[in-house]
Amino acid sequence: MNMLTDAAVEETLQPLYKPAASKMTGKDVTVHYGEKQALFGVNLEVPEKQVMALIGPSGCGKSTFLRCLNRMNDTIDICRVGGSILLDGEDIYDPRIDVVELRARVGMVFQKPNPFPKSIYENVAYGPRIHGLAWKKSEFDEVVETSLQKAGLFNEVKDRLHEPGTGLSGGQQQRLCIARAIAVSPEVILMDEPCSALDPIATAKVEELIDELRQNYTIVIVTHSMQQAARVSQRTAMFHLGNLVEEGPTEKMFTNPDDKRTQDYITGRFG
Amino acid sequence: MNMLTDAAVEETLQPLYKPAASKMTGKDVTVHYGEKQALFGVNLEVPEKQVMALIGPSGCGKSTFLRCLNRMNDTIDICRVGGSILLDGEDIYDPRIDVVELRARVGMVFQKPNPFPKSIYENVAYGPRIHGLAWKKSEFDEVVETSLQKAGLFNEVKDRLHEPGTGLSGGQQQRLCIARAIAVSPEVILMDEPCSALDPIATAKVEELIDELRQNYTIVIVTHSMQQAARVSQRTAMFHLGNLVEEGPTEKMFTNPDDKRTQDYITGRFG
Amino acid sequence: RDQVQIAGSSTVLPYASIVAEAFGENTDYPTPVVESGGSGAGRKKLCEGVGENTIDIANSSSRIKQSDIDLCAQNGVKDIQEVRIGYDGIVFASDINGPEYAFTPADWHNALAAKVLKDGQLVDNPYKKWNEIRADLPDQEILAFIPGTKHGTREVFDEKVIIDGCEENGTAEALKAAGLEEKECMALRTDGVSIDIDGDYTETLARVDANKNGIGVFGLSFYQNNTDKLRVGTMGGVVPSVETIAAGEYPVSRPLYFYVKNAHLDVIPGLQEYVEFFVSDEIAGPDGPLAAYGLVSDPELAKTQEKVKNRVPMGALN
Amino acid sequence: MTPGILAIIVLVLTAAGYVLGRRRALALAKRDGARLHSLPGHYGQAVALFTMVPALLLMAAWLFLQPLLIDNQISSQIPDSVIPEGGARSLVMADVRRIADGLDRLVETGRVSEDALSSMQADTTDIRGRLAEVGVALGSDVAPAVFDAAKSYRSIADTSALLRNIAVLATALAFGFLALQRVKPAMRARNISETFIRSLLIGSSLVAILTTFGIVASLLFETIHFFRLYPARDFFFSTVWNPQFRGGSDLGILPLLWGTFYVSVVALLLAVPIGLMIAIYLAEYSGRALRSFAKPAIEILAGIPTIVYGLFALITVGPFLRDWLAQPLGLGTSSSSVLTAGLVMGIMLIPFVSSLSDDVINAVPQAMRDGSYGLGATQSETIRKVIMPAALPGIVGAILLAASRAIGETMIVVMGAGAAARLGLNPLEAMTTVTVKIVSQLTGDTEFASPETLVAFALGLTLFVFTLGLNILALYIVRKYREQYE
Amino acid sequence: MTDLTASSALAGAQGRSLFERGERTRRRHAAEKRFRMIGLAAVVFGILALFGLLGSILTNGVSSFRQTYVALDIHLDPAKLDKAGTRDPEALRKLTTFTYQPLIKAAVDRLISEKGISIEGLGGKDAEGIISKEAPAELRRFVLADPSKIGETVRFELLADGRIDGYYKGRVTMETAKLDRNVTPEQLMLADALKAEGALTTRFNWSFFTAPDASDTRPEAAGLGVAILGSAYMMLIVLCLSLPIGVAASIYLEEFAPRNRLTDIIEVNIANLAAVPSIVFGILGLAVFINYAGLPQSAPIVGGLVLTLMTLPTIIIATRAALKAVPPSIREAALGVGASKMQSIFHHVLPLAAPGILTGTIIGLAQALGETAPLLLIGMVAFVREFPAAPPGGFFDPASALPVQVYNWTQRGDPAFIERASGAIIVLLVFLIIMNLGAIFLRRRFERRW
Ligand SMILES: Nc1ncnc2c1ncn2[C@@H]1O[C@H](COP(=O)(O)OP(=O)(O)OP(=O)(O)O)[C@@H](O)[C@H]1O
Ligand SMILES: Nc1ncnc2c1ncn2[C@@H]1O[C@H](COP(=O)(O)OP(=O)(O)OP(=O)(O)O)[C@@H](O)[C@H]1O
Ligand SMILES: [Mg+2]
Ligand SMILES: [Mg+2]
Ligand SMILES: O=P([O-])([O-])[O-]
Repeated sequence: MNMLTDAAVEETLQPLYKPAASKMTGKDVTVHYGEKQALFGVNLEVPEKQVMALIGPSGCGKSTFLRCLNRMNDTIDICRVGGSILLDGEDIYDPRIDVVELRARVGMVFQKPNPFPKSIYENVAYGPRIHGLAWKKSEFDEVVETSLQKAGLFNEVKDRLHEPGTGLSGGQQQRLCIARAIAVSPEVILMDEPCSALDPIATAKVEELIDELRQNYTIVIVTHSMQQAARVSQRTAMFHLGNLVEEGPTEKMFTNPDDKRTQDYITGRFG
Repeated sequence: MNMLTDAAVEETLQPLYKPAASKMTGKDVTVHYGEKQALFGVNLEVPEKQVMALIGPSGCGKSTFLRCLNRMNDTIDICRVGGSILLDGEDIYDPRIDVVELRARVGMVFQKPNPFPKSIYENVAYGPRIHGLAWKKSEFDEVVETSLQKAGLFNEVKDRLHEPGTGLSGGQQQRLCIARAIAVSPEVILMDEPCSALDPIATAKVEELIDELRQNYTIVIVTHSMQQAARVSQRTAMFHLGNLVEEGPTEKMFTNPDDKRTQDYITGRFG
Repeated sequence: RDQVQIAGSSTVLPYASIVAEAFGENTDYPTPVVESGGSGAGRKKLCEGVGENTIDIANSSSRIKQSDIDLCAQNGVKDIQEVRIGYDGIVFASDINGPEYAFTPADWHNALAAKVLKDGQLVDNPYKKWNEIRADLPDQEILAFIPGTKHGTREVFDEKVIIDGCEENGTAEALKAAGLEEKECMALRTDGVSIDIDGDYTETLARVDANKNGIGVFGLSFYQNNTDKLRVGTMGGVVPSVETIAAGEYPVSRPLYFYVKNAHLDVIPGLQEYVEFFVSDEIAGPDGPLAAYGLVSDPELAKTQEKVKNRVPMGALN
Repeated sequence: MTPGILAIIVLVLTAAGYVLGRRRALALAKRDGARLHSLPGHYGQAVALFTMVPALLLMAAWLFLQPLLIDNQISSQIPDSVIPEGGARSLVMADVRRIADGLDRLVETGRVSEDALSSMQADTTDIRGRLAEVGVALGSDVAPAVFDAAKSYRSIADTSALLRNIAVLATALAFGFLALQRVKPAMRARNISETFIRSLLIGSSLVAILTTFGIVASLLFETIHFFRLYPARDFFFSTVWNPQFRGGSDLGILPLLWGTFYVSVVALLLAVPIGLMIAIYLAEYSGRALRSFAKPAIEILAGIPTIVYGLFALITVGPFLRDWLAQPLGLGTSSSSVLTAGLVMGIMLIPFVSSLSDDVINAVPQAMRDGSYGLGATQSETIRKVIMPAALPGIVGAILLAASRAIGETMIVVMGAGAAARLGLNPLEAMTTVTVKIVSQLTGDTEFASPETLVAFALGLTLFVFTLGLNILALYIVRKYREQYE
Repeated sequence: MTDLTASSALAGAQGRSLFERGERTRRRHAAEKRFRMIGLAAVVFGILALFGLLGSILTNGVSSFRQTYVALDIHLDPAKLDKAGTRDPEALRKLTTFTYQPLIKAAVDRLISEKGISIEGLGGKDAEGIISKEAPAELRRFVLADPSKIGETVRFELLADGRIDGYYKGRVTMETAKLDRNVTPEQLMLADALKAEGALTTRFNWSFFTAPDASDTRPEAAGLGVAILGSAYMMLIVLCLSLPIGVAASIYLEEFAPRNRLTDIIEVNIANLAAVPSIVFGILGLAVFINYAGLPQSAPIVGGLVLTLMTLPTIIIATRAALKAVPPSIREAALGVGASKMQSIFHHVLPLAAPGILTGTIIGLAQALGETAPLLLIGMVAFVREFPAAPPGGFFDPASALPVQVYNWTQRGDPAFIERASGAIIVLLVFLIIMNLGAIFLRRRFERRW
């Protein structure tokens, strides 16, 4: 509890540049998929109540690192994770750790929208239901509505809450998935290119939402859009070929990176 | 054949602004999904050997219209298409039309990457094989390599051509799908947010490729990125709630749109 | 088609297959194919018509019925020989370690009928133990495994044991007096004391094995193969055996038959020879393998041999 | 030339058509530099199909019609006088055919020359004896008129066969040639072969329909016969099943239907939960090693002959349940019971549920699981709340299949549940099912034309209609609750 | 309210150490563990049931793979076999097996006296009774094959009688022999004595797999040869017909057929066929294939066709479920590059559906392989001793089948047949496993998640 207050104090004092207390810490994280090594000793601190962006070329291991943070990689048989990752100072790969509780605290939104084959309402109510966050019908209605609203989807679907979530367009589906993640109010939200299927208006809404969520939550977002990274994140980490190239305040990364590769990647950017 | 030359001449004379001869034409296209109407009488000409971008907020019917252009909507039982769509002056919804031949001439890349659960090589070689575009192993090798190269994927996968395409990262998968579409050398290529899962470098490659392909092919691309639309397309069409709001040269659309909604959408943009 | 085809009764099957096997190894003809599938089905097949893809012989554990003969006539199967091959004894046996039983048909009727005469009254069957029926029967619970209604054996059981018993112990008269039909004699109790077996004797044996106080109804030949597991009960004081049945002392038995399609005799190679072989003394005689296996040899075998040689078709049913 | 050889020749022509068609397409493509509409193989297939299909269709039609026409013609030659009393013309015709067939064989085996045959007379030769030499069975001696009819039958059949061969081969060649001429790059060869494949697919799905027709037809006739002998009201509404040899049987279906239902429900109550849990465990929890061992191993359960289960029920489970359940609870002393048969049958049904469900569960995309885990769901929550609903239609299919098997099972019920038809609630009492009685009445010792045997057909048809109703219900339920992923 | 839910979540999980578990989480984990345990228990139950059944089959049946033989020097006495001394094959053919029985009796008696065995109470017919009733037939075959051997003394390895064989397998004991009508304790003692002398041996029983069935009096000679061939023929027919037809029908119904009343009818209809008792398929087979189409009785072709019809619904149902499970995106991908619907199905959908199809095939074939009831009506539940010819002609010859052999043997009186029935079940299961191994191997190759 001490750490929490400390972090909060620190952040209000120095909103940018100086790293806030770290919510999650990766130490020498290595990942193998079978024979193939996907991450090579990554050391990264995720600051609390800030947005951290992970950038880098396709296939460099951003998603892999992200999935390590809530142990989603556990579901891939051939995936082996080395090193350690701490959440509030506790190693989440400790055998005594409860993955379920971990994932309730570290939520995730995926790259490909994956709504459940259920109604829109049930998609959102699913998390609160399994975590026991709501009991009565009215509570569920409430949490479903707020979550959908936060994800900027409510108006579009309010008349068809009980139709299947899979009948939505791609963008709508992804926003539904975000709503679903928000509904369990996690501490950390991991987002793997959450906006890659969204139009600018929806993207703006989500970005606004991310900014809003930052008040209470720690957010790690993988993105291909430098603009997005610049807009929403306080810190940025650059990956390349499974290595963490460089990490720092977003502003600095985009204006004055230390590493040649970051420089190249960023200036090689378009629009 | 006449039309073709005419179009080519026209294009060299007036590369932009003035619409080229139209390769595909939608007349009063309406689409229903069961009860729900998704397109309301869209009239749109797709100019030959140019890139046309379809923009608009999520769920407005961009994908739906795109799928009408090569009758991919036939596969959805509840989908009914009205009006007519012409390819080189022939109605592609004419019952005498061979859908397969149509789709060989009008290729498609989808929003969600969907590689076949086969090897990378087989993914790309599949199209040429069924269309009889290659016969010998060497010819297949050739077409696979060039297609992968054009899609900017070859270097990353050249050592694992015979591993499954589904083992690639999201971005790699999508590029594989683009390579697969290119491999059959269609006349028109439809792309549904082909870059939504790509990083900037890969995106740049694809955009370059699109620009290159424009020399020989007609391209229709759905995108959420105004920048991308501006960068790659010669003409842009703006959809809203199932209606075609406005269509025109990209430059004009982005600087001086006729319609208030286009204006709003474009200025509401970020980055 | 070059082999004789036979179908019908599963009771006759063991005997027919013993003969078929011997026929195959002692002649140049191929071994006949013997199907089982029930007497009724066998006779139906026999009467399906004349020709290569119909069978030549139907085994039957009961006499052919008029409806079968009509069907035959309708399908152009005119001349049929009836060949009686011997008698099948039906025995009552219990677990080898259990007590001895000396039955009479009357005991069986008292044990299994739905309504019995007790102290001059027609009552729903009250007996639970054998010694309640007759004091010199063992002190054992009544539990009988009798053939299901699909079996020809059941018909014999009904006729020669239950109905005879019904008359013996006076129930029949009482029923008649009460204005009920004789059929009521055969109504068996349904409280789980009498258990129908739709399977075969191996199933009955397994049930007796699992219920040591149970009494099963078996064919004589089956019993003879399992004398180490079963103790046979006497009926009217007679121990069932090939000899006592042949002598007509043991009451519960029935004749077994097969029916031959005369039209096939000259055209199916080996058919006439098989028929003659079957009824020859070496096979069906009292010292032949069939008798050794438990078939009660027909005292009128010579007559049958004569008829078979002359291909005498059967006359009308009497 | 027999039809078999003719068919082989047509097939050879077909193969030739394929090669030529393919070669021609390739040659055209090279010469014109034109892009072929389809792959060269498709052109080959198209030519092959044109060669084969019309010819074979013609042949089939000919083979079907020829006997009818010839019969008609010959039949009119036969005077009424040779038709025996009470017999039918069709029987005599059967004899004619048999004789003609026998004469063919006589000639084939070289016993009689064609010339000798034409001079052969029924009143001078022992036709019956001669035919017996070649193994053709005749019911009686041959009347001269019948023999003459047989001879003209032969000659007409010969001519007809010759015509047939010519016609079929001409068709094959003509169509093949025409098709070959039509091979052009623009020819939609693939569509032709795909249309053909499609009609094959349709044909295959008709097999199921035809089977149903066949079943209904082969049951219906005897069922009608049965209802002429036995009142339908008693059959459907009587609660007593008690067949007798001497007639006067009670043949009420209700106790049998009840037994069928009861045993199946008990079996499914065991098989469905266990089967589903196995499927879930193997698909979601177990390692590859266990799974690749356990799945086929459990499938063996479906392959063990039911008689083994029957013996198991009879010898082990039955007495066990009697001694440990029925007698202590005072529920009876029967070693065969609904529970015995149900439990043992349940074991047999496990793989029907587990294997099919496992495949369906396995097919649910990983993204569904990821989505759920990402929200902090435990594995079991994911399975119960996300995967099962997604896999529901397939699972219902698997359960239906298991239920179907339960209804149709015989051996286990005979040995496990006994043969007593009874309407009761006590699961520890013996009961029996419709299927068991179908088998026992059909293979019994009763005469065929009696209601006691014919009832088997009525039982079969009733069960058929009954399960049809259940299936319609199931389809309706699946439609209502199906959830589609992606 | 938003804050409320948020804070309740906070109270629930946030800020607490990951090592502490909330009450609800504990319950959820308990549920998880229970669920998993139930799953494991189900698997264990399934496997135990299998092992239990297999174990009982094996313990009852393996003994049928061994058989007891007696080595006898038999003098082929010309005085008995060929009084005329012409060695005329025609004349020899007329001699029945009954003529050969005395030769065996003589040989056994001589063996006993040579070895100096004396057993008290050994009856007159007891000694020859330890030899199978199959033996005279064997001698007759031998002599007919080579009449010149008459007059010589030839060593034969003859089958011992079933009860003697049973004695060495524990089925028969001295105790039961006392009660048993078919064997005496003295015969068992004689067998023991012969065994001690090495004249009687128990060894592997090849003829169990190659010999045809034998009648009720000679269980020791009964084999599975005809049944194995018959089953193999039928399975060949079933596989070749039901797999293509079933898959084709499923493809049509799942991919091409318009969704309408008619396809609903077909769908219900197929599901219903699966519920039709197998004996009804026998009725159908009898009516259609034998009575209408005129195919022969007892022939594998008819059995194969009937079992095909019976297996089809299973395969169709499984295949349709598998096709349904293939994600639409795969079909779209293929269509998008210009594949025809037919190509997209045959190139992409079918391979992905293969595991499910193979499962259906495995279950369907397993069922077909073990089925007896329909064969009852088409004449295959029969005593057949002649081997069917090689296919395709052999498809039309009478044959038996493995489950039929099991069914027949379990009905016979002599308990030796029970052991043989279990042996036949083992063979059937091996047959099944061999048949399925291919399918299982293929299934593993095709199985993947996407
Ligand atoms: N399940 C898997 N099995 C094997 N290799 C994998 C798997 N998932 C990812 N990889 C490999 O690991 C490397 C890192 O993949 P990752 O998905 O983390 O990249 P990424 O940075 O997220 O790329 P993108 O921006 O395209 O999503 C890639 O080379 C990829 O091919
Ligand atoms: N298969 C379908 N069944 C029913 N409705 C559908 C289906 N596909 C799309 N729709 C509906 O049609 C409308 C247009 O969808 P479409 O996918 O064309 O939108 P879009 O412009 O491509 O959106 P996005 O940018 O999110 O992909 C949406 O309201 C959507 O919900
Ligand atoms: Mg990624
Ligand atoms: Mg879209
Ligand atoms: O089979 P059976 O007719 O003798 O009962």
